Amino acid sequence: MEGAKATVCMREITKTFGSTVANNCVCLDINKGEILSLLGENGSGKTTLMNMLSGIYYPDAGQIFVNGSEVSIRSPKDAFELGIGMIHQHFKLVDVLSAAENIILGMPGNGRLDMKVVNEKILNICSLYGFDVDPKQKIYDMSVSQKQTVEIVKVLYRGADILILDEPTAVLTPQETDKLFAVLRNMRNDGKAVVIITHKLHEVEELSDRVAVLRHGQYIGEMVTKDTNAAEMTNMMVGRTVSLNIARPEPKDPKPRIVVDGLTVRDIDGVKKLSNVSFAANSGEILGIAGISGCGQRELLESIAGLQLVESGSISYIDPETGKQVELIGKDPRTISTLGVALSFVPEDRLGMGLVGNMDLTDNMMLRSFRRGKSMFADRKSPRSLAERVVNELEVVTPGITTPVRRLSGGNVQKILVGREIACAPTVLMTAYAVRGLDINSSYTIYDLLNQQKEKGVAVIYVGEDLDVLLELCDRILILCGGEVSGIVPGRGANKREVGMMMTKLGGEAGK
Amino acid sequence: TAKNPEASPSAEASATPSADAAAVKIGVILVHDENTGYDAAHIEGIKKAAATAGIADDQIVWKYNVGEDEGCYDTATDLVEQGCTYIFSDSYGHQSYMQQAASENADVTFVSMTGDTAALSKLPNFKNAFTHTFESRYVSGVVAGMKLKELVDAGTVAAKNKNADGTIKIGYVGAYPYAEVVSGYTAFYLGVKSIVENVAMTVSYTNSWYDPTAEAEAANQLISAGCIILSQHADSTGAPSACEAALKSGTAVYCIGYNVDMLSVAPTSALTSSQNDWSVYYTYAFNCALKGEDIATDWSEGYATGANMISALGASCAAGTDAKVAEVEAALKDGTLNIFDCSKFTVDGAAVTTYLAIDTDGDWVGDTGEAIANGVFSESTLRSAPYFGLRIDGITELTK
Amino acid sequence: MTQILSLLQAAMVFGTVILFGAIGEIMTEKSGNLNLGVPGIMYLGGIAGLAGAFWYQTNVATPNAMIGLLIALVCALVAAGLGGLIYSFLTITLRANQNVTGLTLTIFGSGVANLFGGAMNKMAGGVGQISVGITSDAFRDTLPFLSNVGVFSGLGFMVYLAIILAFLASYFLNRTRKGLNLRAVGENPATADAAGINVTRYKYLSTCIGAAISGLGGLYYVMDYIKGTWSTDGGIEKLGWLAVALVIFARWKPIQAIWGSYLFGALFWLFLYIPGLTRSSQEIFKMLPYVVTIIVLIVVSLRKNRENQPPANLGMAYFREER
Amino acid sequence: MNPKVREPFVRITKRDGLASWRGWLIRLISLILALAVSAIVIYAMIKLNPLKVYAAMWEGAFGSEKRSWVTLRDTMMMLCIGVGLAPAFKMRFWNIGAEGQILIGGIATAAVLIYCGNSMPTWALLLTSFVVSSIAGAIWGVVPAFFKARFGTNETLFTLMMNYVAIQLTSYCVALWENPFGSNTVGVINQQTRAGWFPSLLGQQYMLNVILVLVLAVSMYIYLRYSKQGYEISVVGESERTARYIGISVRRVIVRTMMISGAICGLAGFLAVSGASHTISTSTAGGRGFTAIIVAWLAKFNTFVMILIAALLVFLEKGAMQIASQYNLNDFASQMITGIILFFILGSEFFINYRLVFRGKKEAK
Ligand SMILES: Nc1ncnc2c1ncn2[C@@H]1O[C@H](COP(=O)(O)OP(=O)(O)OP(=O)(O)O)[C@@H](O)[C@H]1O
Ligand SMILES: Nc1ncnc2c1ncn2[C@@H]1O[C@H](COP(=O)(O)OP(=O)(O)OP(=O)(O)O)[C@@H](O)[C@H]1O
Ligand SMILES: [Mg+2]
Ligand SMILES: [Mg+2]
Repeated sequence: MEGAKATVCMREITKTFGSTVANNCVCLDINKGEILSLLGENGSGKTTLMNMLSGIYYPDAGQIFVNGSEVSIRSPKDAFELGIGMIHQHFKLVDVLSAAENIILGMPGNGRLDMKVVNEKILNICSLYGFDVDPKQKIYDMSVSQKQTVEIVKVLYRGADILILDEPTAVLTPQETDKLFAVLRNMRNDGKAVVIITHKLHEVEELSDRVAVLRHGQYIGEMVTKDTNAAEMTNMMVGRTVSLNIARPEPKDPKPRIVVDGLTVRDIDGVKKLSNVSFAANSGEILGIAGISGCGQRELLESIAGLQLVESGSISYIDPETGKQVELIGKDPRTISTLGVALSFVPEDRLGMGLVGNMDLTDNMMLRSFRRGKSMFADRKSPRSLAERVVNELEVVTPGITTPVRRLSGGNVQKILVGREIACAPTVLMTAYAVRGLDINSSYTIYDLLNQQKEKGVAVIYVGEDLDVLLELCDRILILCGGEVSGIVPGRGANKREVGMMMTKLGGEAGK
Repeated sequence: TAKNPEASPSAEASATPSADAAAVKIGVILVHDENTGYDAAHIEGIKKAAATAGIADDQIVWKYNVGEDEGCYDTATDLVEQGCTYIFSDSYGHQSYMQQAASENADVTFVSMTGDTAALSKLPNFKNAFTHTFESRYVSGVVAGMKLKELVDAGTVAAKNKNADGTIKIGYVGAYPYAEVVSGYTAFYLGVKSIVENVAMTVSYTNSWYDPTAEAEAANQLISAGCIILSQHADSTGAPSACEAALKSGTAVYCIGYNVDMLSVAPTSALTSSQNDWSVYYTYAFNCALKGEDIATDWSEGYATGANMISALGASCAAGTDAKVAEVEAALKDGTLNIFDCSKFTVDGAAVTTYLAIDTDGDWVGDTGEAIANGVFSESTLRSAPYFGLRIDGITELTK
Repeated sequence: MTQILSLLQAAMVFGTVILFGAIGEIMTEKSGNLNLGVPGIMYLGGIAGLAGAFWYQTNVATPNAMIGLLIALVCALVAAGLGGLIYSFLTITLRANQNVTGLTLTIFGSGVANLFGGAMNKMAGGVGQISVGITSDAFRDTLPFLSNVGVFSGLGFMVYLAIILAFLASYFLNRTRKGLNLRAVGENPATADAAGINVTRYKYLSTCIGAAISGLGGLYYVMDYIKGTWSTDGGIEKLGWLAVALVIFARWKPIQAIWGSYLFGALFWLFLYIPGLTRSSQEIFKMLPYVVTIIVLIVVSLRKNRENQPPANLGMAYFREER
Repeated sequence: MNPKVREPFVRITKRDGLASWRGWLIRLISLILALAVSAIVIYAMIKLNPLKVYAAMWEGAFGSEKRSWVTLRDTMMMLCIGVGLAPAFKMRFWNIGAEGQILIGGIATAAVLIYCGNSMPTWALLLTSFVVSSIAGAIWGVVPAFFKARFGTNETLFTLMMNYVAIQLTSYCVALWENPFGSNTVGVINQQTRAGWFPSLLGQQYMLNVILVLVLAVSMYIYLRYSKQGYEISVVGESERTARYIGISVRRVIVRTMMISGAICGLAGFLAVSGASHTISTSTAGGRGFTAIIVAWLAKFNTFVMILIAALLVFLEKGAMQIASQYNLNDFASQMITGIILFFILGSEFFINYRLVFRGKKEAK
């Protein structure tokens, strides 16, 4: 019954978490010498399905065949023994250990550990595949993309015949992504089976041979990649026709709302993170901020929100009604947010900032509003209705508004966060990585929301990783490079290559 | 030695129990249980007395591990509710709560052993009792003195065991600088001194009645300071076992215990222990109860009635100790030996002629009750609890 | 001079009790289990060792010191390990709250130990009559080549055993694969699990072995410190808490715990050697070890350092399908 | 390679939304099992009829009106400390320093009773003690909180050490106030005048204790559940980063919460001295600061559930005294039984949150 090439066959797999049915009678084949893209909206059960292959979850029902014989994968160890390796959606790294220690974690062997040998072997693998990892560096000292690289080296070090990657590129730079894809193609050519989960459809088109689609936990169908296109894939995921154009209405009556002048910021270790940054964010327009990770976007937004200690410079807020200027530096985050400056920041681990994983939807909505009113007691009614509204409007997949947000799938967590921030009716809306890990449909929902805000006259500051989106969505783009302003270009007609250059070199080619 | 004297005078009275003997119900409040030497001695005394007086097991209600706090008051009133007519508590800290219960239950007799406020309280149903522990301490001091003499004669006493003025160092591990302790260590010291004249004693307080490690460390500290004989007024085996260990590793040091026979933990270094036989008092009290007579407000007896004794002599005791002990004990029994004979000690170099023992106004300084008469300080005659609070010459307290 | 030696010895003896407790607890905590049952486990180790030796000595006509010593050691290790097993089953398999389970284990251990200790006192014919002198002497025998060397005279072999264990634990944790895996389990069990490490097995083993080591602290207290007797005064419990404190003081490093424990011991008994204190000022002086600990704690927290932190997942249960 | 076909013999899956009555049923079953196991242990060790032993325990705790009131008073004391610990633990602040905070509150109360006993009417003494003891407890709680908030100093060890500092301070005060000299007991304070003692209310000596603690418990329930500050406490407890992000001053919340926590524990000291023992000693707290941690955690900070647990623990303690008295059974046995019962209750939570799936019984959809 299994196809000749199929190295893994999953048959009628069902998995439930409490009342959530994450996978419902899913059948999936994974073939040798092929890269398979697993597609689906947020919460459609992709991660769950793959976790059952890698031994993290155990299916409630169904069978798994590997190389033709039925297996029972009870733990990640069993999966390793079957040659299955997986890069997880959320980092599986121990912060206080070094890269090398993380890579060799759990490997067989007794007795004394010779780190020298290990380090050499890791460096060999890195140079073979063209990755740059310092084996001795601690994880907590690493940037997101460095961590992701360690994750990749980890599976390469172990070696796997069946490799599963769950949104590996969400935090990688385009160059790193290219390197990874080259490696994956090599592996396919070596006859290994590769499964990749991603929401970036151009990656799917570029890399994979076949796509399989899940929707609401059910298997919908599969297609050969070269016979399909982004629109068709999206329709299959969502179950209806969606348009994939980002609107960009003309800004109406833009007036400076936030004026940053000569901003300089150092981190706790005294390293300069921002140096003499000046710009203005106008009402009724979307200001994009581009830059490679770690170039200071985070510090910039946090300075405006009052979460960052500033060394010098000024940040003034111009009140839309009175036109009066207010200095934001030195004000605490609370005062700043009451002025109408909202920040929704999606950190790498999604939770941990802006949301409380163990609290339910209502209580998370309350985070912004609980102080309202003079009463000693917090109002819980309006957050509840807000939660209901966000769930309905943004199509959040959740058993109910009393579910802890930690239980939701990554994409849905993000919708809650962005939805709440917008609900504050801000005059300045800053979002960072708002669509990180979001499925394409949800991403467009977010873009629409931002455009709505812009049309209401809100000054929107949008930090994003995807240059294509920045170029399509933003009215102006501020490019940061190593903490300095590399340039500010109008969004309409901007050249992707030029902006890309400016991200890596101050002022781009012109700056030479 | 005088362990377990056969008969005590008051025991004879038990021959004629009154008609309502079965109606007597005894409540016992113990601060710990049989796992501490002090309480074990009380338990043993009560059981023995009950057997002697003919009180059945089910006429005694035991309450163990009663704290020195409201728990004592709760327990006392609970015992009243259970129909107890005589209630005994064994720890000093119980006293205030016993007194409180006594003031609220006039038809029940409350006895606070080792307490001191019965007379002052003027409550007819509130009593105190204590033995003459200082007598057995004196006798144990004599045992120690004999040993010391032997050590001196054998040349074991080295330079480090002597003070600059040539006196030989001995040590004492005490609980608190409380009159009961002061009275006890002074008696011990005078006992040693009656054999070897030139001794000086250092007292180290542990600030606890029972703490094996603190007692051991205090003993270690005294040993390292050169003390060659140690005694104790604290309840654990800490000090004797420290002496035994020191003796094993070559430091000559011998010890006198308290309450418990220390030979099992310190077979070579323990000489003897001073002990109380509480059954003497309990027999007296139970007989009063059976006959419906009033118990004495302050009861205090010693060697003469067998309420005090020392435990079996250890193998290390000096030759002739037996005879000497017998002689001293006889003198104590017939009253020819006065332990606190004012001619035998001085305070700040001068003889003591007057001492007010009883405090009536709560400032903790005696203001009535002259204890010295005819050159003798009479301990435990004005009330049952000891009141000898003088710091005599030759004894140094490490802490005030 | 002799006074200083005497203080140092007091410090080392005292320190050794809490050092065992702390090494065991470090092993346990490295697996992410916060076992507040250390005092209870030390109680179990102490009473089992004593009971074993007592049983042996009362049932054999001419007891052999070495056999008594071995029996005591084995009994202590097994009983304390069983205490760890109760804790492990509840917190690892049944995922019960670690704090409450630990505190309960302390109540349970002290109850069991004092119950049997009391019973043994009775069987031996009264307080202070439990005599396991022969065994206890074996525990307190000085090493032959050290018997005359200043502070080392009068220290039993377990003092050195504690030091060796500290070095072994440090080597294991920092230099071996299994140690690395164990640290990963305590830091991030989900990661360790995904890496194919059997989280449950590591947690069980390190908690039970850690408990067994902690139990040696109780054994040392009973056999060496109070010389083969039993008292129901709660002495072990207090030292057990200090052992828990020492773990944090030593920042989860076994070797740091060595000097930490001796320092603690020295500060603890210093008051006996300071002349001229009054009884009440002595009580104030006895605050010293605790106040010094607090000061060290503050100073350490001023120098923020990633390496000085507790295992990141300490105190949390792990369930693979949880997220 | 090594294909494994065998499904695991038993595996654990998470349960969702078990009806609360079934949860309580599971807990009840675990309690019954615990009593059964303890019964076996009792019988194996001392050959006593366990039912009689349990009956004796009941007798000891509730055998008379007086005993019931004493049990109630001690339950309230335990509850008070649990209520004090709840906000701290909810904030994930490991306050194991209740013991010290109680003692400090007790010292403060004793000082008021001793030094002002003759110069103030009882209501003023009570009011002063109330205020002074809560301030003292609050200070004891705030010191570690301040350093935690400011420098991230480890509060577990800090609060533990503060316990010992408080114990030494108590020893010092006892040495200062002892009566008579050297006896190391303060004795009953104001024994004659009863100045500063809790008065009887409605003819009951301990009514005031009960009322005071119940008011505290209800207020704490409302505070944690419904107030803005209570909400801030949960946010700080769950995620400091999020708290900072939404502009909650984490430092202020930590200090404020520990002030409340310490103050209530200080009040427990007031309750112990003014409302029960009328003396002060190093055993005034008597380990209750540690036991109350169990009370607070097992109840998941629900103050009403705390009443049940506090009552259970006090019941076991009172019962133990009775079996010791009646059967001459060393009352450390009760600690063992308490341990066994708590082990079972702790374990039972597992069956409320998880379900076991045995091999071959794949769930029907
Ligand atoms: N461990 C878990 N406990 C409870 N619910 C879970 C768990 N894991 C997944 N779920 C639920 O199962 C559903 C599927 O989640 P899954 O993570 O597989 O989605 P996904 O397709 O990977 O989504 P995304 O693209 O956002 O990563 C979601 O509704 C999620 O809330
Ligand atoms: N030879 C080696 N083999 C394996 N790991 C090593 C080696 N040398 C150092 N390490 C790693 O380096 C890190 C620091 O080791 P180091 O010996 O400095 O420990 P430490 O922090 O000083 O601890 P301790 O105080 O216990 O000695 C450890 O995480 C250890 O795993
Ligand atoms: Mg996913
Ligand atoms: Mg006077």
